[in-house]
Amino acid sequence: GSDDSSSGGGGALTMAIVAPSASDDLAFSQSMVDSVNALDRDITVQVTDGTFIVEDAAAAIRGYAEDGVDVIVAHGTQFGASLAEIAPDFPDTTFVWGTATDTQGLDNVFAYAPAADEGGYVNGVVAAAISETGIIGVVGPVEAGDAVAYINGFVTAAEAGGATVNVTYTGSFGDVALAAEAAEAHLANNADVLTGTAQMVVGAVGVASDAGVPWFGTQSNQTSLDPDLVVASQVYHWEFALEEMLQLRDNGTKGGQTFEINLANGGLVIEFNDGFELSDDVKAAADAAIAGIIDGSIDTGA
Amino acid sequence: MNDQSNNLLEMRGITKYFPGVVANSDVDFDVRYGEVHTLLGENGAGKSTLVKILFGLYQADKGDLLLRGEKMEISSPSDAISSRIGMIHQHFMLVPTLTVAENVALGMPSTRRPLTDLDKVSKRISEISEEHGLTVNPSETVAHLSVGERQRVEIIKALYRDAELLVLDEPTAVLTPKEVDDLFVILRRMADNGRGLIFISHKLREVMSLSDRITVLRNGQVVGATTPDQTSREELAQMMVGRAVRLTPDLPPNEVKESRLSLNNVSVKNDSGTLAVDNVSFEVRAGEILGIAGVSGNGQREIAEAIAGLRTIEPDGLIEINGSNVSDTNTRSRRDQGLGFIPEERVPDGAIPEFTVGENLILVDHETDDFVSRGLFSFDKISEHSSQLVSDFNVKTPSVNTPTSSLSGGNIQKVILARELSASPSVLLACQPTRGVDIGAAEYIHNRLIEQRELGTATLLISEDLDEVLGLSDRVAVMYEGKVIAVVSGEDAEREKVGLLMAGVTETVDA
Amino acid sequence: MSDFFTSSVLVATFASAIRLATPYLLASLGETIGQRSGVLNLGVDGVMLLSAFFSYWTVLQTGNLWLAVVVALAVGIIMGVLYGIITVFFEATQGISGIGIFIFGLGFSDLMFRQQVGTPKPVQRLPSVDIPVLADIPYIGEPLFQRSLLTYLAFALVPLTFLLLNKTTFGLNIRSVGENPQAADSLGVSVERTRFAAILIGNSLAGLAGAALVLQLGIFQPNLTQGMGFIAVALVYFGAWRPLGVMGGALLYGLVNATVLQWKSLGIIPVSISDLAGMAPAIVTIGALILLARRVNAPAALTKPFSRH
Amino acid sequence: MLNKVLGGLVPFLAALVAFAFGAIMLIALGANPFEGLEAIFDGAFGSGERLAATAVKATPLILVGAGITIAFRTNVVNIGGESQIIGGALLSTVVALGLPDLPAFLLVPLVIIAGAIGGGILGAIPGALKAYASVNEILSTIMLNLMMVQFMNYLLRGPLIDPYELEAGTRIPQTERLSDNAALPTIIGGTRFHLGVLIAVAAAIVAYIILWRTPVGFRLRAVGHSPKAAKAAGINVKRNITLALAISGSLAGIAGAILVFGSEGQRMVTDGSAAGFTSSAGFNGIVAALFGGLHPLWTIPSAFLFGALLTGATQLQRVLQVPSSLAVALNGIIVIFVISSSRVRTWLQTTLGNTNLFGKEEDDEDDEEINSTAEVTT
Ligand SMILES: Nc1ncnc2c1ncn2[C@@H]1O[C@H](COP(=O)(O)OP(=O)(O)OP(=O)(O)O)[C@@H](O)[C@H]1O
Ligand SMILES: Nc1ncnc2c1ncn2[C@@H]1O[C@H](COP(=O)(O)OP(=O)(O)OP(=O)(O)O)[C@@H](O)[C@H]1O
Ligand SMILES: [Mg+2]
Ligand SMILES: [Mg+2]
Repeated sequence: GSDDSSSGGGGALTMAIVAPSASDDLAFSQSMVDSVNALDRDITVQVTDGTFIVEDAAAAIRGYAEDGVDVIVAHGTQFGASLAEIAPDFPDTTFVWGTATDTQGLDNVFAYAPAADEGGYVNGVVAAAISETGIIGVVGPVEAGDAVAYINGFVTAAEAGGATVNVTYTGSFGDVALAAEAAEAHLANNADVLTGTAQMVVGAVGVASDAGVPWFGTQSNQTSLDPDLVVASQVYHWEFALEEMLQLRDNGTKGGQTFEINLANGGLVIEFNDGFELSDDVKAAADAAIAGIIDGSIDTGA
Repeated sequence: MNDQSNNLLEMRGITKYFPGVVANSDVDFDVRYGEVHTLLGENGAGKSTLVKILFGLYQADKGDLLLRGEKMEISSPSDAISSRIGMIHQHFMLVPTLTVAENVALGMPSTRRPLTDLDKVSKRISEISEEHGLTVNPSETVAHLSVGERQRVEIIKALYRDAELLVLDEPTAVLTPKEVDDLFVILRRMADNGRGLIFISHKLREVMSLSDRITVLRNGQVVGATTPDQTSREELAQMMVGRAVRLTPDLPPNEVKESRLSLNNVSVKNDSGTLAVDNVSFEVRAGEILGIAGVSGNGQREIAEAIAGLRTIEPDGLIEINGSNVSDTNTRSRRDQGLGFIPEERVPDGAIPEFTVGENLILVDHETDDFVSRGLFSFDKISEHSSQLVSDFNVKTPSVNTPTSSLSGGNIQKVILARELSASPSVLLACQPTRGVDIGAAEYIHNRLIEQRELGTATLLISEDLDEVLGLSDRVAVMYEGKVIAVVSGEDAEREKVGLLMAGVTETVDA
Repeated sequence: MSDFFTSSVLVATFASAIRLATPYLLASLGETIGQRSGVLNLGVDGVMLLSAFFSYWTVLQTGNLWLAVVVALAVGIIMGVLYGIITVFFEATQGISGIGIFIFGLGFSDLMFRQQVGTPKPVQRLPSVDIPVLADIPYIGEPLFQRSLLTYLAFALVPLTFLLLNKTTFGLNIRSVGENPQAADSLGVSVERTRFAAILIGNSLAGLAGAALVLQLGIFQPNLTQGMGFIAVALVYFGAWRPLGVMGGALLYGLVNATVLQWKSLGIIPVSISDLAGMAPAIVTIGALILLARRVNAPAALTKPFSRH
Repeated sequence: MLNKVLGGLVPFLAALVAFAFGAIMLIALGANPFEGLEAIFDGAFGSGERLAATAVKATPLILVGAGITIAFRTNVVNIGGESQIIGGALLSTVVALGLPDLPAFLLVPLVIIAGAIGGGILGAIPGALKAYASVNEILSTIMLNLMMVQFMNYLLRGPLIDPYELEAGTRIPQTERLSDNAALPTIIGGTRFHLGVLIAVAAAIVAYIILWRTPVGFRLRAVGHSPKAAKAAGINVKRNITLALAISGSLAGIAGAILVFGSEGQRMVTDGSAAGFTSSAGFNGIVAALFGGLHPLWTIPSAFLFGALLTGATQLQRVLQVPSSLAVALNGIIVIFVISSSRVRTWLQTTLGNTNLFGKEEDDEDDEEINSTAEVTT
C-alpha cells in the first residue's frame, strides 16, 4: 500500500509527498514515490495521494508544513497557486513543485519538469526499428501535459524511422477498458508495436500481451506488466533533481531554482527490459539517439 | 350447511384504531351461507376497514373472527384466499399492463411450473364466463378494458379462486345501470348457490333490490340491522345519516340567460387515436344545468377533457366559453375565462392526496393576490380561506393541515367541490360529482349545484347516475357512440325513455 | 474514411463493440429485472467495482478464472441481500440508497485494492471460446462466435430474461409487483419476496458484469468501471424495460464507442477534436431516443416502496 | 415530542453505527480507530482554518443538495449534478476571461450569474427532453455527465488553455489564472472562508422559500405529487418539469462557479475526469440532500457534516497513512445506514406506543417534511 517507507529514524530529514493519483499507479505519482525512496539519505517519508483536487492537496501540504516536515513535494502543476499562498507562511520549509518550469518567484520553492519528449524519441527510434508492418499505435489519455511531450517525441522519431504512427487519445486517464479497445483498434489497423502513457494504459498493455505485440512504457518502469513484451520504459528518476535540491538546502538555499530532468543529467533513463531481445543494431540506434539528444544534434520535435 | 350455526362468517367485537380515528368500534357482523349481507354507512363509517380486516389487509386491534364456525387468524390476503374469501376492492386491484388471464393467474399455482399455464387459465376463464354470464376476452390487456369489463375480471378472479365468501366493496360505483343489473343477476345466482356475499354500496335503490340483510354503520359502530322488506330507502337514509335525507333533488324553476359554454362541431380522439366524440354541438346557458346521460365509454370522458383543455379537439371544431374561442388554449386560460372543473376521478385528477386539505383548496387559485403578497404566500389568509371552506362545505377533517389522503372519498370530493365552487365559476363542468359519495354528502352536493345554478352558473353535468342526471338537469343530452343523439327537456325526461336512448334506441325505432 | 470500410476493420470494430457491450448488457439486464419489479438500483456501479476487484483478486491468488466468476456472483448476491434489506424491508428511498451502495463500492474496492494489491498486476484474461462451425463463418464468425463464455452468457440472457419476465410465474409476479403491488398483494403474492428475489438476480448480474469487465481486461485499477454502472442503468431506460431493447442500447453504445476509437486510430478523427468525438456515444444514445419518440411508461410502481399500511 | 427526539436521534445513531464500521476498517488496516477519529475531527474542525476549509468543502454540496431537493420534490431525479457544475464553471470562466477588467463588485456577481445560467442550461436540457420528448431524465443526466467531461477536456486543452502552457510545452489542461476581480472575497481573513459559502447558504434558504413559500414551489410540488391533478388545475406540467431541473441545475452551476473563483488556483483545471474538477460534488450533493431529509435547510448542516468527513479524510490519510478511499467507503456506509434509519424510526415510534403514528397532523410543516423522507421520492 501507500504506507510509509522510512529509510531511517531519529533526527533524520523528513519529507512528504502530495500526489494527485495513486502512489502505486505505475505512472506519474509512483515515479515520485519511487524516486524519493531511492534517495541515498536518511529520510522519513510520508505520502498523501489521490489528491487531484487542489483544496485537498492544499490541506495536506499545509498540514505537513504545520507538522514541521522539512521538504514537501507538491507533485502536480495545479498545486502551484496553493503553494504561492502556503510557502511564504513556512519560510523554513522547502517546497518542491512540479511539473513546473518556474518557481513563481518564491525562494523556498524548487520547481521541476521532465523532458518527456526525449524518452519518447528514443522509444520511437526503437519502435520503428522493430516494427515489421511499419505501423505503430499510441494510446494516450487526454491530449495534455507530459503525455503530449512523450507522444510528440515518439512520433517524430518513429516517423523519421519510416513508420506510420496512429495516435488515439481516449479522453480519459482512468478508463482502462477504453484504453484496451483503443489498443485493439490499432491492432486491427495493422499496428505491431504499441506504446502509451498514463495510468489507464495497463488495459492496453494487456491487449498487447495477448496479441504478442511489443510495448513501450513511460513514467515508470512497466516491465512488471509483461516481462516478455515490454521493450523499454522511459523512467522518471526525479531523485537526481531531488538530490541537488537537498544539497542546496543543506547549504542554506531553501529554493528558488528550477530543474529539468532529462537524458543528459540522468533524470530520465531508458530502462530496457532484459527479457526482450533487441538486436545489436537496434540497441546501437537507441544509444545513438540518446547520445544525439544529449549532445543536441537531434531535435525531438517537441 | 354448517351444523352449529348457519353462519359462514362471524366477526365479534371488531375494533380498529387509526391515528386519531376509531375506524371500527366493537363491531359485530355475520354472514350466512346463501345470503347477501349489505354494509351501509356514510363515507368514513368504517365499512372498508371492516372488510379489509376480514381480508387480512389490516389487523384488528380487538375482536374475533370465526369462519365456518371456527376461530381464524387472517394475517394476510393469502390467508384469506386460502380460506376461500374473495374480495372485490373499492379501487380495482388489477395490473393494467397485464392481460386478463395474467391478472387471474397471478398468485395461483401453475401446473407448468416454473412456466405459466395461461392457456389453461384462459380456458377456465371462458368456462367461468359462460357459467356466470361474465363475458370478457382472456387475452385482452386490462388497460384496454372498460370499467364494466374490469369489474367482471375482478369477479372472475374471485370465482377462479373458488371464493365462498365474496366481499364487494362498492362494486357498482363506476358501473352503468345496465351493468349493475347484469352484475346483480350474477351476484344473486352466486348467493343462491350457497355462497355468502358482503355488499357495500351507497346507492339505496341497489341495496334494497339485492340485499337479504342490511347492517348500518355510523362512526365505526353498528347502529342498526334490518332487512329490505322491513324498511324503506328513506328509513335507511335516516339510519345512516342520523337525520332525514331528501333522496331526489328538487329543481326549482329558474331563469335561463345567455349562452356561457358552446360547442360547435367538436370532434375528439381518444388515447388510441379513434374518434370518441363525433361532431358534437350544444350550448349551456347561464342558470341552466345540462345533464349528459350515457353509458360510460360513449365519449363523455373525452368531451369533458376537451372542454377542460386536457385534450385537443379536431381542427374544425369550436369551443367557446363566455363568447371567446378557447379551442386552442390551455386549461389555465380556460379557467381564467371562468371555467370550474370537477374531474371524474377525485384521485389522481381532482386532488393531490399528499397535499394538505388547505393546499388542495388553493390548487387552482394559489397565485391570486388574496394568497400572495410580494411573491410569498400569506399563510394566515390561506388558512382563513381554507377553514372557511371546510366549514362551509362541511368537510370532515381534523384540520386544514391534514393530508388529504387520510380523508374519506366523500370528503375529498367535498374539498374539490369547495375549491371549484368557491371560485364562483361562470361555467361549471361537473363530472360524476357524487361518485362513491354517501347519500348525505350527495344531497349536500346536489344542493350546492342547484344553488350555483341559481347564482347563474352554466353547469354541464356528466354522470352515469341516471337519477342524478334526471333530478338535476334542466335539459338532458344523451350521448351514444360519440354523438349527442337526443336532447330532451328535464320535465320530459323519463327514466325509461332516456334509458332506451342511452342504449342507442331512438324514437323512430319501433319498440 | 475508406480505410474504415475494409472488412477486417469492420470486423474488428464489431468485435470491439461486442466486447464493450458485454458488461453493460449483463448489468442492464439485471437492472431491467429489478426495475420491472419496481426497484431502482443506482448502485450498479458500486457492485460492479466490488465484484470486479474480488474476482480479479481471486485470479491473482488462485489463477482460477471460474472461481473468480463464482466470487463475482457471490459479491453480487451479498450486495443484493444488503440492498434488498435496505429497500424492501427498510423501505429506503431507492434512488439514494443506490448512490450509497455506489459510493461504498467505489471506496471499498479502492481500499481493498491498495491494501491487497497496490501496483496493478496483470492476470490471466478470459479465454475466447470458438463455437464450432459458426466461428468460421466469414465476417460474423470472429466478432460473434469467438468470444468469451461470459459474452455468450450475456447474449443468451437476453432471450432468457425475456422468457423469465414474460413466460414464468415468477416473471408474472415481478411484473405485477412492479406495476401494482397492492393488486399483487391482494392476491397473496409476496411483494417483499418477489422484489427481494428480483434484486438478488439484478445484483448477481451486476456482479457478473464486474467479472466480465475485469476478466476481459486482465487488470484492475481503482474506479475501474468509470461510471459504467450508471450507463447500464441509463440503457434500461433506453431499452424501455425490454431485454431486446436493452441489448440494442448496449450494442449501440458499444458500437459508437468502438467506431470512434477506430476512427481515431485511422486518423479520421483528428487529435484536435478527440474529446469532442468522445461525446458521441452519449449524444447518439440520447438522439436515438428522441428519434424513436416512444412513450413507454416505466413500471408504475418503480421506486415506490410498498407497505400495506 | 417523542417523534422529534427520535427524528433527530435515529440518523445520529445511524451515523454512529456507521462510524463503528469505519473503526473496524481502521483496525483491519492496523490503525488505531481512536486516533483515526481524532484525525478526522482534527482535520475537519481542528483550527479556524480547517473549519473554514470544511465550510468551503461543504459549499458545493449545499448548492447541489438544495437543487436536488427541488428536483426531487418535483419528482424528477437529477443525477446530472456533475455536468451542471461543469457547465456553470465553464460559462463563468468564459465570462471572467472575456471581461477581466470589470471591477470586482460587478464581476463577482456576474460570474455567479453566469454559473447559474450555465448550470441552468444543463438542467433545462434534460428537463425539456423529459417534458417534451419523453426522454427519461435519469438516462439524459447520466449521458450529459459523460458529455460534459469530454467537452470540458476539449475546451481546457484547446480553446481555453492557458497560452503559457502551450509556450512552455507543459500543456496542462487549465485556463490561465483568472482575473483577480472575479475572485470570491475572503470573509474571514487568514482562512479560505469566502463569499461562496454565504452564497450557498443563502441559496439553500432561497430554495426553501421557493419550495414552501411561493406559488412557483407550490406548482413544482403539485407536479411532483400528481402531474394529472396539477394539469387539471391548470398547471403547465411540462414547463414545471423543465423549470425544476433548470433551477436544480443552476444551483449546481453556481457551485461550479464557486469551485473556480473560490479556489486558490483561481482557474479551471481538469485531470480528464469529472471528479477531478467537481470532487464528485454532483453525487455527494445528492447524499447531502438525502441526509437533510430532502429539505433545503437541513441540507446545510448535512452538507457540513459530509464536508467535515471529506476534509477530515485528508488528515486521516496524512496522519495515519491509510488510504483516503477509506473515507469514501465510510461515506457510503453512512448513507446506507441513515437511509435505512427512517424505517427504524417509524418502527420505534410505533412500538414505543405513540399512537400518533405519522406525527403529521399537529406538527408544524417543517417537521413533517423532515420526517417524511422515505415517502418523498416516488
Ligand atoms: N390506512 C388508514 N390510515 C388512517 N386512517 C384510515 C385508514 N383507512 C381508513 N382510515 C380512516 O378510518 C375511517 C374509516 O374508513 P373506511 O375507509 O373504512 O370508510 P368507509 O366506510 O369505507 O368509507 P367510504 O364510503 O368513503 O368508502 C375513516 O375515518 C378513514 O379516514
Ligand atoms: N406521473 C408522472 N411522473 C413524472 N413525469 C410525468 C408524469 N406524467 C407526465 N410526466 C411528464 O410530463 C410530461 C408532460 O405531460 P403532460 O400530460 O402535461 O403533457 P401535455 O398535455 O402535452 O402538457 P401541456 O399542458 O404542456 O400541454 C410528459 O411527457 C412526461 O414526461
Ligand atoms: Mg370504503
Ligand atoms: Mg367510497
